[in-house]
Amino acid sequence: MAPMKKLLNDPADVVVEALAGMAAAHPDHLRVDLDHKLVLRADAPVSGKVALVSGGGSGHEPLHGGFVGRGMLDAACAGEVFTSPVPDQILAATTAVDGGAGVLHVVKNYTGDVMNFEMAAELAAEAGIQVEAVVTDDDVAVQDSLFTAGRRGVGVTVLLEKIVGAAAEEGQDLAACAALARRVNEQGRSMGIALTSCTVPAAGKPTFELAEDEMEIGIGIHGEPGRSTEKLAPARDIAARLVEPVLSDLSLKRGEQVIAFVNGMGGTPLLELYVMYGEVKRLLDDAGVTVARSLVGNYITSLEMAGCSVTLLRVDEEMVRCWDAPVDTPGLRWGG
Amino acid sequence: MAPMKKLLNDPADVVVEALAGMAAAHPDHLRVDLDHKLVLRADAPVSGKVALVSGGGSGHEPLHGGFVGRGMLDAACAGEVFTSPVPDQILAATTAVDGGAGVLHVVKNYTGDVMNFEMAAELAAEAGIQVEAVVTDDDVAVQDSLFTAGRRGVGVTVLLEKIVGAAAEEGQDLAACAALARRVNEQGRSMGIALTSCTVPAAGKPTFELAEDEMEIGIGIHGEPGRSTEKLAPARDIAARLVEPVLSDLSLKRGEQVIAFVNGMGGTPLLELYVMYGEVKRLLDDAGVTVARSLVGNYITSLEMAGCSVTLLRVDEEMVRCWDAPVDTPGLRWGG
Amino acid sequence: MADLNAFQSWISACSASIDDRAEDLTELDRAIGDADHGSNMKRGMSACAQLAEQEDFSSIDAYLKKVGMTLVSTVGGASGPLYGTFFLRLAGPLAASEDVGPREFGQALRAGVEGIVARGKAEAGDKTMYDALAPALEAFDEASGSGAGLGESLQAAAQAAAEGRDATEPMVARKGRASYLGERSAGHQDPGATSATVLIEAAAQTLT
Amino acid sequence: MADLNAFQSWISACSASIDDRAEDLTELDRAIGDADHGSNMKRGMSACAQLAEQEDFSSIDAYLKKVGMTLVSTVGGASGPLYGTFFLRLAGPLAASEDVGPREFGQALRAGVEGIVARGKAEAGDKTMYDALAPALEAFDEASGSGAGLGESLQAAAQAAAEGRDATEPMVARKGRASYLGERSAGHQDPGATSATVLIEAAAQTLT
Ligand SMILES: Nc1ncnc2c1ncn2[C@@H]1O[C@H](COP(=O)(O)OP(=O)(O)O)[C@@H](O)[C@H]1O
Ligand SMILES: Nc1ncnc2c1ncn2[C@@H]1O[C@H](COP(=O)(O)OP(=O)(O)O)[C@@H](O)[C@H]1O
Ligand SMILES: [Mg+2]
Ligand SMILES: [Mg+2]
Ligand SMILES: [Mg+2]
Ligand SMILES: [Mg+2]
Repeated sequence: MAPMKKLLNDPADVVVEALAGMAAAHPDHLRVDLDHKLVLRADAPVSGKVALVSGGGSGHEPLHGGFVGRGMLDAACAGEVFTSPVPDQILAATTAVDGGAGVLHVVKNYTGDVMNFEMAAELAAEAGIQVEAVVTDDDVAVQDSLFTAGRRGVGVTVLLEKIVGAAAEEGQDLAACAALARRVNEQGRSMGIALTSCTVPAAGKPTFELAEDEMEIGIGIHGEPGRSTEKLAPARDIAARLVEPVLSDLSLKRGEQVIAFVNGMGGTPLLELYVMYGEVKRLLDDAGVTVARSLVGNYITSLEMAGCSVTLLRVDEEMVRCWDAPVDTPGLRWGG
Repeated sequence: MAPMKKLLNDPADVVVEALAGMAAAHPDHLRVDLDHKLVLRADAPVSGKVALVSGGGSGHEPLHGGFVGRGMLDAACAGEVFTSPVPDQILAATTAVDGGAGVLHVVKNYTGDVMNFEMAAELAAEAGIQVEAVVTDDDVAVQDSLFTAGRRGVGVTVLLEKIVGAAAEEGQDLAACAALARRVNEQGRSMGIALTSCTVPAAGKPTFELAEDEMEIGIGIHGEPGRSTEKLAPARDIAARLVEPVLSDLSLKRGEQVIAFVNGMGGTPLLELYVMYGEVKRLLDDAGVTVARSLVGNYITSLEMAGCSVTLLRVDEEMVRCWDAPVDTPGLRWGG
Repeated sequence: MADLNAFQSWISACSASIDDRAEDLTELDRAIGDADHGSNMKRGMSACAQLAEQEDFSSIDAYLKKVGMTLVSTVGGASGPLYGTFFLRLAGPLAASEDVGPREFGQALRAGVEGIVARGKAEAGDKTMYDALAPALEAFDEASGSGAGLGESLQAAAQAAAEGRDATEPMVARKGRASYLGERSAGHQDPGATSATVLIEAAAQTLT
Repeated sequence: MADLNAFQSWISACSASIDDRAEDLTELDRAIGDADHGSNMKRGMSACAQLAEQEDFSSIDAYLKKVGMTLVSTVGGASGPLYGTFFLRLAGPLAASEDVGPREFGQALRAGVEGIVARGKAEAGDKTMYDALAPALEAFDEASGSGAGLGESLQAAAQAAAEGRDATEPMVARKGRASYLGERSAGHQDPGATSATVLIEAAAQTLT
């Protein structure tokens, strides 16, 4: 097998080495626990504040470790690439950041993530820590029916971590944070597309095959194949394929307000993401939907996969206020 | 020819459509002039402040358009992909942002960029605008000799735009800004590596070929082939190949302070960039060089090329102060 | 009858077989999942195989509990909690045993498989590891019920697991990552059913 | 003798030839540059070819100035300012002419080539467009000096440009993007020398 086109040493060490690099790059903001593969706020636990813990497989950076910091997450648990973290890690994170006001687990809806966070929450409860979990499931590419594991958690997770992180920073309690988190998840939907596959370091070759003239519609963030393989199309057609199902699933009406989020899968240049945002904005204008805020860039990625996803979140006043609140993480940073 | 794996409509329109998308995504921060392909600070011209204008070929996003905003650039001129902007654009930008205190042109050292900015500066001078130009040439992969067009301008450009942007915001005059800019350029050096090529939309196929087990050392940011093609190597060896020539070119001594910048070329996941940063930091520790500040991410890219560059900037107090000053652009944002 | 040593051999054999099959398992997971089942199981099973060297275990159930906890802690993904729960529950009915015969093992196997169902809510035909384990349990009970010893009953179980595994190929997945594919998941054998069969086959070779 | 119409035909012919050759030029630039010379030149020359339709020009020099400014404004890269300057300077010596003969064109060509040198500082052997243009100028002067007409002198120039272009192949570049490659730039023909030859060949076909 030819070596991979990747900047790493032993593929088995990639997650730990990346965490060590993160710690070195952000000494004032972050602390890492290399044994448990955790990224922690340097000042955790913050006494009296609800703590947010998320995590999942690695390979989606900056999600989640890059969103640890004031105004967003208190800790992120890094699993192996595309593999959920294990209960020990999640329990260690939960214990490390609990400031006495309880801990909110933000879990993307994948069987593995859900079961591992569940086991950890059981253990944390036994240890006397108040834990609430919210599961994100915003991917309209997957039918939410009895015949699937339910919709996947994708782009909404980023928006939720920002918004609920701000609410926790404001001093809202665990129940209020959990309720806001569920509202964000209910009001947000996403759909993604891949132009290329990605290669998991430990596997050493692309997860799926796409012909030179094909794209995969309804892709997940783990290189799982999507809803259908189709011929490549111009950005404006792709935008329509992504925006329409999201608009209709959310039943967005004229005059409603959204946060519009065009997310890169990792291997698509920003230049193209802005082209896509232009198309998405045009479609929203046509539908009479107002963009209250927007986000364009690589925030929840699939290693070096080329492609993008579109997330729309129907917002209320509280969500916008929390979105605008200061945030100070490696991946999202604004305000004083 | 198979269609490209890119999110765009007509390749000829990619730059203008991306600019329109940027304008739509950042209405409060930016204004774009689609005729001249300029990205402008929404509040330009800022009266009494030295204005910074940069620009170059597109395809390096977020550089330069993503660095327009308070504390950094006043305007960026977008050329076609990997092609420098033309004098008309640069003149229009210079005229639009001059707040009476003069305009600093930040030019990467490529024959085309230098000549086009020179022509624009001549025209601006004729129109009575005070213009100074600083040319960045930090790429140690290229010999700075009579037998080349001189070193290329790469990673230092990002650091310079941030630092000098802060100086201008502080109220320093044109001569002081230009002097600081030249000092930054003199004290900064870079070296890059590519694992894959990239595809210019208008060309439709990869700029160069690399075998499955090869990497290109000393790459530029336009898919120009580099110094040598070599067998793929682990991250730690690649880091040494990048850091050593930079350290030696700068004659960095034990106890000296740097800003360390690991930059992604676009197609390399953040996970790997942090692995690289860990290796770079270890080499700097070994050399006794102190990292005053660091930056890790995709800031000056080559479309979807996989690879990275390392930039070291020997800093003084003023540079660190200016680095820490608030900045509010789509690509770099911190402080109040 | 199988003693602590035999159980430790079982786990060693699991680890060796999973090592051999890791690439195949990842390959199966590439088709309908995320291409990590082989590396997940390899990481977990080799950690388990080292337990016997690292620690002296006083009983079979203490050993199996540790195997379960080790899998939970090292595998991750969906299969980590599921196989972890399997071994944790397997330990329960063996609490008092130094030498395990077919009747006790049958009770343990039932507890383990029920643990997987409790955690993952899979039903027959969902195209999961349960589709190998459920027929294995049934075949085991049938064989031991008609007087077969532990080894012989496990051979019947392994045979049934393999058939169950093969039967997952045409199924449309309704649980786990493969369910995202809908109809497109048909035509591929389930990775978890494949690794489950490996574990039962290893048992048939070592617990006699 | 060439009038305004002939000069406009020249520019049309340049545009048509560059169109035909755009992919080759980009291909040459891919080897030692950044794979854009063809698209740069095509964009610029087709803008120039439309000038005659958009505007009535009163003189040859006004027309050539506009061609130069159009190239400066549309080509970008290194070749934009260089070819732009070439046409801007070409216009100077033709300020008073309605019909251009070999002597005047020789002066104009010299001014144009000197403009390229002033802007780009290239010397013979640097592997640039100058390596096609310098011999073209020399051949033109020699032919016109020994009594040849404009067309014939331009044919000599085109011949010399082509030879100069071919001679760039073994050269190691010392200017422009190709110089970054050092020794590795040898073995590839220079894209700018190639496009310069196209322009002179087009002149030979249209200015007679
Ligand atoms: N709810 C479930 N119940 C039982 N088994 C399941 C369930 N979900 C998934 N599985 C099994 O797990 C296997 C995948 O494991 P693995 O690849 O290690 O985890 P992940 O899907 O998280 O990457 C599937 O092949 C299937 O057999
Ligand atoms: N300093 C210079 N003087 C003369 N010609 C030059 C110089 N630098 C570059 N060139 C010419 O420009 C050509 C490249 O043009 P082009 O590809 O359009 O610009 P860029 O190199 O900016 O992409 C080269 O092939 C060479 O002939
Ligand atoms: Mg997985
Ligand atoms: Mg160019
Ligand atoms: Mg898997
Ligand atoms: Mg070029």
